[in-house]
Amino acid sequence: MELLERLFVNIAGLARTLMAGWSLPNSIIELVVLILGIIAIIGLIIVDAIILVWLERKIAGFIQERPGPNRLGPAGVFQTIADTFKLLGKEDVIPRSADRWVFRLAPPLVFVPAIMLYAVIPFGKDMVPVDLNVGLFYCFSIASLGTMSFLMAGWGSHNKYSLLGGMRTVAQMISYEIPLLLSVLGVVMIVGSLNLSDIVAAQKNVWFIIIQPVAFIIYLIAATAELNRGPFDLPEGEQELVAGVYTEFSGMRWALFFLAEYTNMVATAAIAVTLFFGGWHGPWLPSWMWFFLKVYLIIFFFMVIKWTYPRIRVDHLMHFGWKFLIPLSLANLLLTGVGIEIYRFMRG
Amino acid sequence: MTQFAIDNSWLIPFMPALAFIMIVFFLRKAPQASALFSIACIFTSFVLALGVVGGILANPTTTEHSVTWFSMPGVSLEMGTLIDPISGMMVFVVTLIALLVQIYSIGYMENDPGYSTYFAYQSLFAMSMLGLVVSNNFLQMFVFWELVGLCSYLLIGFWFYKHSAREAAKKAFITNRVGDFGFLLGILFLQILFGTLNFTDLADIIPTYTNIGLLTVVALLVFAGPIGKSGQFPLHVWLPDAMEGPTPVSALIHAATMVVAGVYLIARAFFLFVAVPNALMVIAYVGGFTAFFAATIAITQNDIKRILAYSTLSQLGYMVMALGVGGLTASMFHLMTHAFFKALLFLGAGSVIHALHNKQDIWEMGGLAPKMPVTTKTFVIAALALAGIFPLAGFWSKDEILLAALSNGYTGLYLIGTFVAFLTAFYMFRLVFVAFYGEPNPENHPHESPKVMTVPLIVLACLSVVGGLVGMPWLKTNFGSYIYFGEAHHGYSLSIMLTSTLVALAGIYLAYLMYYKKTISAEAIAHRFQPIYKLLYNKYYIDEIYQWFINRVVDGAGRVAYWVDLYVVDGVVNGLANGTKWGGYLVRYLQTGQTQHYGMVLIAAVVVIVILLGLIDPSMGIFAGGGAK
Amino acid sequence: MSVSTIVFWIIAAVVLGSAISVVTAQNLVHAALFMVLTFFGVSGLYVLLEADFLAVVQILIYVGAIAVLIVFGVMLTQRKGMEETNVSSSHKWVTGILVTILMVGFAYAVTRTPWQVSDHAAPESTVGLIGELMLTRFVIPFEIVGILLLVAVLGAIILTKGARRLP
Amino acid sequence: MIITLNHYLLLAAMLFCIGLYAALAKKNAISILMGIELMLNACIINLVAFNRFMAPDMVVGHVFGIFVIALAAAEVAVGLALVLTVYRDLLSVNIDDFNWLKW
Repeated sequence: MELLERLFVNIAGLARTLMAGWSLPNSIIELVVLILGIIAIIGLIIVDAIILVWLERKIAGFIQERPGPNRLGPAGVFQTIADTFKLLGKEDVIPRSADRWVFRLAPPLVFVPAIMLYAVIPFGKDMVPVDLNVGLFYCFSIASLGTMSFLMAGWGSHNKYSLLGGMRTVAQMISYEIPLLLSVLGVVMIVGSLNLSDIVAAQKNVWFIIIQPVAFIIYLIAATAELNRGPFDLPEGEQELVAGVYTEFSGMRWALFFLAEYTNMVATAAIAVTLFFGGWHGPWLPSWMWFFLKVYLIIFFFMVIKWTYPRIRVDHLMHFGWKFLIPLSLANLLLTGVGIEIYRFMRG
Repeated sequence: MTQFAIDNSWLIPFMPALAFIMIVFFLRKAPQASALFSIACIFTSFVLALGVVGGILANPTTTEHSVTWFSMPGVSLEMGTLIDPISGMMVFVVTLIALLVQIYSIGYMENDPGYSTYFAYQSLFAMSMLGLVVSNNFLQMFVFWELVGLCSYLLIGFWFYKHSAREAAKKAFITNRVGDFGFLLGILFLQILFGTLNFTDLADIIPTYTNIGLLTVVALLVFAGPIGKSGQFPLHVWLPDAMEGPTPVSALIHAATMVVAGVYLIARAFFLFVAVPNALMVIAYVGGFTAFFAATIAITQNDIKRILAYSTLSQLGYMVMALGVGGLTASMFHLMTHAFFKALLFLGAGSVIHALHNKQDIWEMGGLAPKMPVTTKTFVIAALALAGIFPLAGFWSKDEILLAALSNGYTGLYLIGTFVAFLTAFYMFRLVFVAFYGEPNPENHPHESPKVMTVPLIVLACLSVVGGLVGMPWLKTNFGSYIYFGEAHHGYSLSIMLTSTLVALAGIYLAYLMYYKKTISAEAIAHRFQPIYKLLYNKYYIDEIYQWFINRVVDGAGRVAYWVDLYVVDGVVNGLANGTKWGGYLVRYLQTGQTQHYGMVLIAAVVVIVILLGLIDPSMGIFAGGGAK
Repeated sequence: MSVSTIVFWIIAAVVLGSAISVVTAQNLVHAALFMVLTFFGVSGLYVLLEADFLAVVQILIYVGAIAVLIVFGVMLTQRKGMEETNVSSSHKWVTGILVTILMVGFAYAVTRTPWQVSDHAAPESTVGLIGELMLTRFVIPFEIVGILLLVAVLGAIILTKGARRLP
Repeated sequence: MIITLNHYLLLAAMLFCIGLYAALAKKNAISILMGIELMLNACIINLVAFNRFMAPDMVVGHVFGIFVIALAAAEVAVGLALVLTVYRDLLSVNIDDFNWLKW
């Protein structure tokens, strides 16, 4: 058990000692370890995405009372891999009137911030790639970068559906970023730190979902909207906009968008776990296992929501965000402040 | 209690101020409540005033409290209260009369649409008058002086829907401006010459001041205030017209209190006038002339309130004359007694007018005595008091004035005063006989006024009877032991008393013969002295002279100024404007409307300035400042 | 040549290059995107200056909000093609000369001034310090900035939506 | 070679001048707004650089940087709203057409 617990930490330590044996300078050792970590994370993301796509299709099938993918491998587990190869082999089409550079840059620029999110998440005990003291804030600022990329994708395609989809994405993401941030502030107020490791450490005894249930619900709704998923997937609403920003993208470029969505979903779930579910805290199992267990639970929840709820209308979406979620999160913030004061007063 | 009242004398004006604020902001919609609140407040002030009087009688000293209002280098102004026997007496008189008049007003102003407003004004007036009385310096006094002027304006024009009321209010205000302007100039002179406006300080400084010529000018400028406010010749014209206001207002403001503010001011600043004998002489003669002048007009008037108004002018002339001849005690004493019986006369007149539904011509009255017994009795008492019949209030105070005039060597003024006493008795009893005992007018259905109006009359009648006794020269500590300038004196002269009583009785008898017995025909006398009668009846044509002056001289000057303004001033202004316009035509080509051009000019200017600054001190330039720690 | 020095030069090149591209790019959308790159570079400068919080704020607000707003504005105000949408005025040469002179002046001023440089180390974490300063010493400016933002947002809404006339 | 305060200041000055050029010489109103943003960024660089090199213990420069960022946000919101409003009337964002102030 101890071995499992320290598995990744020990691997990193091993790499360090190995390189120290080659008498490399310290900064380069750290750089190499960081690069190794990044590679590990990207690998993790890709594997994750493959599993998640399969899972999503299975869940969708289950909810719609059909088997879902079931031909390749047991219960269709290899279906996604086959799909990946199909996408890699497809022709790369760029529309003639598209703004070439913007069109080409958009998919990677959606994907890169999604990966960057993982840099500060504590996956397990002593398993945080970069222990940034403004970690939480960093997460949200990186997440907000996605807006720009979607706008670029919508604009670069030179297609009215794409542009409309892009604009909707941006409007939705900017609107829901505010309740997202405000809901998280309650936790920050209690912990008194923006460092994600500190936040996890503060939940050693009690998870913040118990102290901040309203904040968690707001976070979940706003995060779903940020991901353009579930009932909030208007930007790509097929019935209205063909496929929104994704209309003109094909092959690997489209796959990157897809990958980014799943990467973002995992990251969002990971932050939710870190903030509200005690991060990697848990008995018996190794910490990173607990972490992934919780993350998958939340992802499962996201998927169930997506396939059970109908799409919301665009004006309702905006009204809900501005007129309900923001006031609610502000009220939550106020209550949290009052609660903290009362707690301090009681403790003297 | 007494000590509390003296130490907190600011409360006395504060209570009516509170009433004013409460009525204006909260009680406008509740007429009865505003009346009651106003009366309650003035009653509180009255109680405090009683406390003050009690304290003064026990220990006649001066109590002064002041705070700094604001101070600048060179000028320091203060606000404060000054309680001494004079102001104590005034506070008592003002609160008493105001209280009675307000009670009376409940009946008199009944059903008037401006009931609340009326009581608000009454409270404002009481506040201003009391503030004036307790002031300890000229500036504060001037502020309240102007405030009472404002209240007078508001109350004269209370029935502003009447054209004559509006005109009268304007006339009062404008006429007072003339006097107040002089007063303000006098105050400024005092501040410049002595650096303080405090009465006590000035009383110490002024006797040592040697430039008598300048001081005379100052004293006469200050005297301009009383000329306007106390209706002395030639600024008396507003007071008879002020009778357009409600009668209780006439009683309170234009007979008993506000108009004596001028007399009070002279008394307050008596140290100033005593220092310059010439000014004192001017005051004496102005007062004496006014007394005579107004009394002669009063003989011929037909409007009940106008007769009383001219009588007021005449009595004010008496008071001013008394001051002028150096009789501060006499003047203050007459002020007090006059307040009682003149307020009573006006309230009685108001009762009559109320009963006759706003009829004011005495010839249309007649035969009121049996119908209105209380009003008639109190009115006759007041008339006797005014005429100076022993032992009523007016007798004592008038005798004291005459004594002061004679003993200080003003024989001429003494003779005038005695003659005026005769005229006073005559016109008062002309009024009494015509209005109360004349032929009843069949149009009238007079009835006695309600209790709320008659009770104040009775109270004032009692005061008119006994009010003079406090000044009996035989008393060991009489009025003069408290209020005096220099030292108290207890002189009296039986011959003067007898003369004045006989003269008054003669006046009454003449009126009796002319208007009751009709053995002497008034018409015949009027016909025989036609020019004099017309002159008197038209008030010496003073109003017409003023009108001519304004029409011809002021308007003519105005026309000249208008021409200058039109062609010279406007020419210069238009020329400048045209020049600017043509300049603008040229310069507007610089204004392209392009913000960027403006921005460029801005940046270019910055660049030039930076380069210039660098050139001025090229060794280090402006760039050395960056190293600040 | 330490790592941070190299990083500084790279970032400086990125910032200046993209800033110049903002001015020279013919397509307004490209200009706006270059501006985003500039903002990124500036954020990198903040990291170098050990102002991590400010760097994150820079990205969150400038890239996440201001740049998006500007791109939105571009997209809402362009009807035809995007070529030649970012042209300079006729007075660009005058402006160029003026700006060059100003730059020379700045350079002169900066190099001539003897700065009193302190050798203290920057604090480990700035967030707490910033928060404390904002709510103590600079609480009034903080409130005023809040009011200003509110007013600006209201003003922007009223300007674009149009104020409803009172009956 | 050590990076000193002067490097940052000169970099900021250059950025400022580029922004100033954009603000003064561009025809498109939105370009002008972008130029202003560049200038504001240059200012913040200055603030932070001064803070880092001259008084690193206090974070006053950071605080003011945040204030400037907030100001920039307000400025862009109002500025864009103005541009859009004008655009609705004129169907143009060319600053040369904005000459209502002209006589």
